[in-house]
Amino acid sequence: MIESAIFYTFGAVLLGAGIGVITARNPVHSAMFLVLAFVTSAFIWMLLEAEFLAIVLVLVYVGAVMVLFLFVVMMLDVKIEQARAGFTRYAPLGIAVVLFIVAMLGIVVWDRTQEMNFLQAPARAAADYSNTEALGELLYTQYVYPFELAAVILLVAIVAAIALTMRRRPGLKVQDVGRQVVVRREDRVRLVNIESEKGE
Amino acid sequence: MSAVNPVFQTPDFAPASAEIVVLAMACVILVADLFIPDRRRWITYGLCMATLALAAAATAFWVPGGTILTFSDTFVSDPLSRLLKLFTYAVVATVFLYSREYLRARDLFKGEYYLLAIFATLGIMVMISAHSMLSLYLGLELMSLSLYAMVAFSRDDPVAAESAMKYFVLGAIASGCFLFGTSMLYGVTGSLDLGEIARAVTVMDELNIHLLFALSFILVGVAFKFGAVPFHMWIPDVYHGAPTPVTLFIGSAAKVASFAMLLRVIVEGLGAVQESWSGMLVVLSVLSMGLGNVVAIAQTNLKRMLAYSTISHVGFILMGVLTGSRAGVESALFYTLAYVIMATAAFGMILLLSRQGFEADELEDFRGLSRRSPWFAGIMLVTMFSMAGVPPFLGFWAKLAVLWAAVDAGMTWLAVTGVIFSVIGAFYYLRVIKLMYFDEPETAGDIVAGAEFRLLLSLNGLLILVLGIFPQGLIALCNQAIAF
Amino acid sequence: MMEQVLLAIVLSPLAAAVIAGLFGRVIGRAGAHWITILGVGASFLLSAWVLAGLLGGRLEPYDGAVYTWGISDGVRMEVGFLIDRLSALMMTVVTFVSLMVHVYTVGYMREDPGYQRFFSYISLFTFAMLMLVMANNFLQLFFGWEAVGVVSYLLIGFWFKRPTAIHANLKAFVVNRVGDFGFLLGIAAILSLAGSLDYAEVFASAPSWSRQTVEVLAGRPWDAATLVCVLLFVGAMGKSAQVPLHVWLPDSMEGPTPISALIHAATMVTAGVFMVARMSPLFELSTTALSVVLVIGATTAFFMGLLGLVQNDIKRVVAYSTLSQLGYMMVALGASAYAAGIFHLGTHAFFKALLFLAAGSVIIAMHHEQDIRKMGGLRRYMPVTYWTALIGSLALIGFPGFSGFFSKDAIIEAVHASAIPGARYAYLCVLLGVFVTALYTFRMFFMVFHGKERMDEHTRSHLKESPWVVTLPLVLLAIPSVVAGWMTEQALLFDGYFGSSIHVSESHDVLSTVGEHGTAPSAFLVHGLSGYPFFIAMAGLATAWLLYLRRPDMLPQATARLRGIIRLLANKYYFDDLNEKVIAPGARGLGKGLWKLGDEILIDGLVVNGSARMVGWLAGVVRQVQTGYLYHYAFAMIIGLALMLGWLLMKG
Amino acid sequence: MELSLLSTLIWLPVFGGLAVLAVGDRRAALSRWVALGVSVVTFVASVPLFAGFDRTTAAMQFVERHPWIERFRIEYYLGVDGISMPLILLTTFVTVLVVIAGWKVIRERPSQYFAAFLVMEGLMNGVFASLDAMLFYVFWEAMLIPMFIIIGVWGGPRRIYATLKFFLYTFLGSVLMLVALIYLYMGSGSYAIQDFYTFPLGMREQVLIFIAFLTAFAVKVPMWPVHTWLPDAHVEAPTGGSVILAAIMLKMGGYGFVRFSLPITPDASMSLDWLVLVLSLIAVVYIGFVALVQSDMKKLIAYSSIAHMGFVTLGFFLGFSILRRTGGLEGAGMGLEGGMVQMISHGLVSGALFLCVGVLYDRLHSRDIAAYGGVANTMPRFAALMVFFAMANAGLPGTSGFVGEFLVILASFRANPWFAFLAATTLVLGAAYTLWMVKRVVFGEVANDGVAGLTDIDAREGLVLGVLAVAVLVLGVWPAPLLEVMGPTIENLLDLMVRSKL
Amino acid sequence: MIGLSHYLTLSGLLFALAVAGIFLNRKNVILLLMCIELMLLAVNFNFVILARFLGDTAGQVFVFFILTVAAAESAIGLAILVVLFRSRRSISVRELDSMKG
Repeated sequence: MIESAIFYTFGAVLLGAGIGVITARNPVHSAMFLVLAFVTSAFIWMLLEAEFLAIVLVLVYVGAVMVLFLFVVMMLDVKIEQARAGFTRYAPLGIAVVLFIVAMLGIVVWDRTQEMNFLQAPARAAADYSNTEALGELLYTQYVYPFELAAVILLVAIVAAIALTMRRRPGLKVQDVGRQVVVRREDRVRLVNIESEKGE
Repeated sequence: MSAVNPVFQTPDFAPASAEIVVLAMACVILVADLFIPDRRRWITYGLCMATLALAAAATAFWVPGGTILTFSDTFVSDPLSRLLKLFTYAVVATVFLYSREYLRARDLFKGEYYLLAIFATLGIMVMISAHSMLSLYLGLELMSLSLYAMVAFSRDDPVAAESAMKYFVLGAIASGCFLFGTSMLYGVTGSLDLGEIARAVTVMDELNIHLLFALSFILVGVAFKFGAVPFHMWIPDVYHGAPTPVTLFIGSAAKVASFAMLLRVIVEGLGAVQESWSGMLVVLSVLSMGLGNVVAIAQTNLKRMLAYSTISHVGFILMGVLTGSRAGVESALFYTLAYVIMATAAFGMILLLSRQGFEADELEDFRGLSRRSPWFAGIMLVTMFSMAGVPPFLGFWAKLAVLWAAVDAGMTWLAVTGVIFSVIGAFYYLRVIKLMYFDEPETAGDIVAGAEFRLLLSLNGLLILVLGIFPQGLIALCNQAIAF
Repeated sequence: MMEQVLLAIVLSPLAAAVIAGLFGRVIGRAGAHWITILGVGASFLLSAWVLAGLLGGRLEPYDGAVYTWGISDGVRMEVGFLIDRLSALMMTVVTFVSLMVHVYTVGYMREDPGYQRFFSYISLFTFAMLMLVMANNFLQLFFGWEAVGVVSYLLIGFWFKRPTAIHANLKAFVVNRVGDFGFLLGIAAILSLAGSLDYAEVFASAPSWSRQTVEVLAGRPWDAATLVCVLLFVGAMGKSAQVPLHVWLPDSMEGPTPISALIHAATMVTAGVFMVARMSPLFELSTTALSVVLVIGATTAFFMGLLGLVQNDIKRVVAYSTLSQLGYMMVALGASAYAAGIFHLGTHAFFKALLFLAAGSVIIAMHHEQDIRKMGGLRRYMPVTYWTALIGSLALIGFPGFSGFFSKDAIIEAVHASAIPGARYAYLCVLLGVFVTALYTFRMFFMVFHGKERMDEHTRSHLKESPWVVTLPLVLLAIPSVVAGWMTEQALLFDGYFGSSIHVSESHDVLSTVGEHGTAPSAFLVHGLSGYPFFIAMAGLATAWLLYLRRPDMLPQATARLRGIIRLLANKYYFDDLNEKVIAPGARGLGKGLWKLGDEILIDGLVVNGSARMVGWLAGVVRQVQTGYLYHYAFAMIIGLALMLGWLLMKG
Repeated sequence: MELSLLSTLIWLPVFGGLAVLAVGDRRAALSRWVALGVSVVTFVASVPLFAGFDRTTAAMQFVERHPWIERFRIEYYLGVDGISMPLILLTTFVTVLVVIAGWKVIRERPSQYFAAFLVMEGLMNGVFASLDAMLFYVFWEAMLIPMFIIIGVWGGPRRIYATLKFFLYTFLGSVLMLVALIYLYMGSGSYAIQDFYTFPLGMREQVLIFIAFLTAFAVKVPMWPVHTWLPDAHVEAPTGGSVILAAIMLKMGGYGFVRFSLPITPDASMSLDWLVLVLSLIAVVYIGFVALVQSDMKKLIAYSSIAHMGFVTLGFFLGFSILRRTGGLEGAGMGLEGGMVQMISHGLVSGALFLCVGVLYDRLHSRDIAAYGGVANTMPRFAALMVFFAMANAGLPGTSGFVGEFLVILASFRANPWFAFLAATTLVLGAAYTLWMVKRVVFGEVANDGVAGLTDIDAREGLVLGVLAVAVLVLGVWPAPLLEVMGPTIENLLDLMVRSKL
Repeated sequence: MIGLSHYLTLSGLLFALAVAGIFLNRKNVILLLMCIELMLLAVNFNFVILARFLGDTAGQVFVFFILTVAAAESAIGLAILVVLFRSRRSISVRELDSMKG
């Protein structure tokens, strides 16, 4: 019962937050709705015995990624007043397609609920079960290769983000210590031969 | 939850030695590049080339033969992967060589570019060797993320940024769909391992709704990477907007990855439900051939035209794959390799003609090329005819192989559709030749390019011709690579 | 021996033609005429020798191949000779007339810059005509048939700067081609029926297939023999200028006069007659075909003669008379009096060549003035021409004793005796033709040689008899024009001269009927003097004398009465108008229509460029989908996904 | 591996062409001589093909067979029979003349010009010599490339439209054939053409394959209504291009019919022969009328080519009607032989006529009939040759133009008198359009100053035209050797044609 | 009892919402990135659900990696966004149409 209550409550909030994300006028609001969605998801994930992931979701997503988003939103100073300008014009078509997809989902859900429930959840894990430990064990044994790859991906993200965004403003005068150190005499001093004036 | 405590066993690293080499070298480059002044950037370039050479050596000599699974079955090394990897190294090396002067002229000759390219190459290698949905996905993202960044690499170019954005957003959607499908697949098969998935689907009902659901979402992801209609929309804009060397990379090396992805997931993983996906692929194939060939006619920008031509070629590759037969897959592989060789040459020509402050990517820029440089006009001629599928060039055999597979699978009508679209397609390739040979040059600008660039591009063009006359070697390679 | 002689006969004019044509500049004018005259002369002598040999029994008729042209599908196609009395006679006539014309040309063309070319052409013509005559198979017959047509084309257009000449030669060739069209079909029919192109084999097998039917139109079976013969006759109609394919012959007078004499009077135009005679074993198998020949011939004989009455160009008068005489020959063939036809062919060759050459002589004297209204009284200036022309004219109108008399009388009698359908009409035509012939012949004769001198002073002051190279052939031709009939009539018509080379079936054998009142020339003469034709001819002559010499004032009155008919005649029954205003523009119009509408608008415009435009248009439209907007791109992907899902769910 | 005769004939000109290309435009004179040398050597090398040909057998001769692409079982398989051998000779012969004809005329990029022709010669020889269907197809398509370049680079003002139309038209035609060939391979397990002959096929398959072949070959021949590329291509092509196009390339369509359509799909050919026959007859009559009204000399000759090629296809497909009508095959061989001879002859005659137009064009730069008149006055030698070729074009006995038409008409009468009737209209129409053109161009008074200033053909032009004239004459007077060479092959073909595959 | 279908429906709806957000949004590229995040969330949801129902931790491992990748993706996406904004002074989706056709 309690499970149902949690599921429906948080499920509703989740969907509401999702709708909020795509309809909010202000990107900051959207971001906040997204945060909400993540957090509610984390709750439901708890219900699904994915404690570690639930926490990671909050920590990584809400804590890092969404902050990044907000940071960029602020930095770019997007004009929010026009944010929804073209929405209505294409809305009917968009909604139609969404409805189509939802309808199909619906067919599957209603017509084939039995089929949908092709899996029965096993019994809940014992109290001493550590989701984190289980994940960790897998991660460092069976999934060591993907794990390394994930690291590379993060490296790529770092390299890419730096390569794309770090730049020297053309007019900015920066002190280059390295060059100062290796400077040679010839770079700085120019010996000029000035011809002496030759009488009148 | 998991009753068994997985015991960590040191995996067999030998099959993955090439990946390890590349990764290690990437780190070396990453660090070394910091200490290399801009004047000496060729060192980075050289290191990258060395990386590729080492990787090639690793793949050729250190990787044991046969089919080997390692890293808890997330990695596979088989003849196909070795062929594709070696091919990838060659292509990437060519890309590096072609793009060097272009980058230098535009102040893009930076370590980051090469680093990203090497990472992308690594991603491609991972995809080629993927034996799990997870490693496949990670490889895909490794490659894609690098490519997104590379497209935007020319930072002051608004067009490049725009195309990067489009590429990124659409790519993310495609990844999302792919993942969604993967999750469904995981649900129905209970595994991420491609081998187990393959085993699981064999015993499954052909019309298992969840499987089909999963299948269509996965197909979206694959079709997007490949650029099949209607998931092709990014291709023209990205090809057009990206710096030409990046376009070259996307158009060549990344195609190998797309093909590997298609092969690993659809053919190897879901081969048992071929009847379910071949129908979808037929639609994609016909749409791609049709739209690609038709819309290319209306293009004035060569990169854009080549983008549409890519779409049409993808249609042909899909035609081979969708038969599900060994011959079909083999022909698709052959077609992919052939296409990559041709695309490399075509984009190489654009790079050849581009100079400081001048992009030779408009069709008009090729006007009268046969006067300015008969030799390279000849190379371009060979490339264009090859792409159009005219013998005795490589492209013809690729088409032949695919058509053969289609006819073999009883889909003669599809073959007929394909050849008719290829006739329409011939028109725009001919237009390039027309510009080069039948029109007078407007600019008399000389071609500035280094000797090794000229040499390699010539070899590339000649390869199209030589492989056109003696394709048996490449065909035999493809035949050996597809072993199922 | 025989083969070498025959080869020499055909090849010597050919060699001469090649040498004169290709090396004309090297050998010069004299060289050209000497070599061709020698070539044709040799040919004539050998032909005469062959003829004499055949007559004397020294030589057997010859039928043999020279070489195999090709073997296709088991059908052997050869070049070979069939020499019997018929071909030997033709060879002799052809080479003789040709020789005369060669000699005559030396004088006639003296001033012309294309001298060597001309000799080359006429020598080539002789070769072609000999090939035609000597053929032993249809292939070679057709070769000769076309080759003479080509040389005639070249010769009519000899003066290629003249617009009229090149118009005439094109017309001649194309009209002839219409005939050849039928002829070739006839040959094709023969091959398909007989399986061979060899005369001997075809004739031998003819009775076996002639009763087969060929379904030309659905449900309308044709007798095989009739089909073959009618098709072959179409060829003869073209070459021998029978109505309605006669239109080219008058125009062909644009060529130099020797050509008119040689080709358009004596030899080529009689090829049709010769061919029908040669094909007698076939024609005898089909009464229908004979009727066609008869009726067409008779129509030509009379109606073309009428046209001669209103012509004022001296050569055209002779040309129409030629048409008319060709009609007579055809009538003879149609009546199965092949011998009479060939006989008339022979006599006609002499006197018509004579008349043409005489006309040429007059033309030379008149400084290339050809209008008889501007002549008159030439008798005084040109005695040789006058007398020879008189002989020719008398022969033409069939004055008793002259060569034309015997042949023409035999034809008229034969038609009279014939019983095949159309014979009655033919008889009427040929009788009326006699009158007409006499009238126009002597109209011309009187207007040229008698009466007032209507030429201008300058011309009159230069009038003189032509040189000997011109008059000699006249004289040489005049002799046979007088005596040929006497000498050969009995042999040719009644004594079975032709032997097996002409085949007449029992029921058609009209000549034996003709011969009932005597076969000797004298008997013929006696009979002729008492028959209608003689009186009719005399009436014509008298009318001419009356209208053009005695009472020229009556002429306007007469013409006024007959205004309608004269206009019809002056317009040549509107045949030329039909050709020039309906058929030719019609063909061009059809061509233009097919080209513009079919090729350019329908095929190229609609289908070819249309589909190209269609693709281009489609490209333009489809590329609009590529809006550049990210959300549209995403939308496309979603639609793709939705469709895939939908499709799968349908399946699932 | 010893390089045998057929390989030599293919690769010698190809590499010769590359050599000419290497010599380059800067050394134009040298490149000309090299080109001439290569073409002459190739021609000389092709003579043993005729001399050493066994005239008693229908089997392939001078056979070479090596595996090429094992995966697809494609072989490098060459050989000639009585059908292909004369066509190879024609190719090597005409190429020499084309090289000579372009000697002085081509100032623009001469080495590329000659190279293109030499390469094309090799490829054309390859088409005729291939016994492997895919090898055939490779040569068949590859040939389009040099031709595309030739028309596009050295062509007239509308060359781009013309050359694109030419390429796409023919490309469209042939890709369907490609599918058909693959299909056949699926069944027979080999690309050897002769294996296709014996491979049984159902009626529906045959019909589809037949239609695919028909599209390919009909475009190439070209047959009505897919002929419209030809006038454009001819008009815009440089003289040499027109000559090769008319003399050789059109022949490939005809060759395809006898090599592929008839023996591979005999039953479909039998049931669809009416289609080919009707189209052929339309070509003869319809195109005859269209040719009549052309004001451009090249266009006129191009249209006349279409009409003449109508005889080829007519002759090839007569056999079935004959069989139906008479119950036997007598006469069918004549139709086939007639078609073959017509191809050879048309190669010589139309080639010569295009050269004639080229001679005029080089002088006055116009192909318009109205721009000429009275050429005979200033160019008597040329006029004589042109009239001769015109006569040959009109099918005058004694010239090669006659032989084919004659045989085809003879054969067609057996099939149906009306076929013969329609076919024979060419006698009138052919004469009318050809001679009308001659009349307006060659005869008459000197029409204008341009014509007045014409100089007669020089020794080079005289040589080319003279050699052709001799060839036309020899073939017309004595076609027996040619017929003899074809005989056994044609008989064999007939046998294949009537052997049902169902 | 909450069955598999309930969970999957929830994640499916979330996915659909994300998709709808992508093509309904005309204005702001950042929003696109957020929708992508939402989409990945739906995917993760699926994996978590299925991992639970399969009793297999591999699904959760996958989620772990997706989260990692998503973070990297966001970083790169935002970097591109910054580049775009710098060169165009706008991040409006509507104005991203310099290439079309």
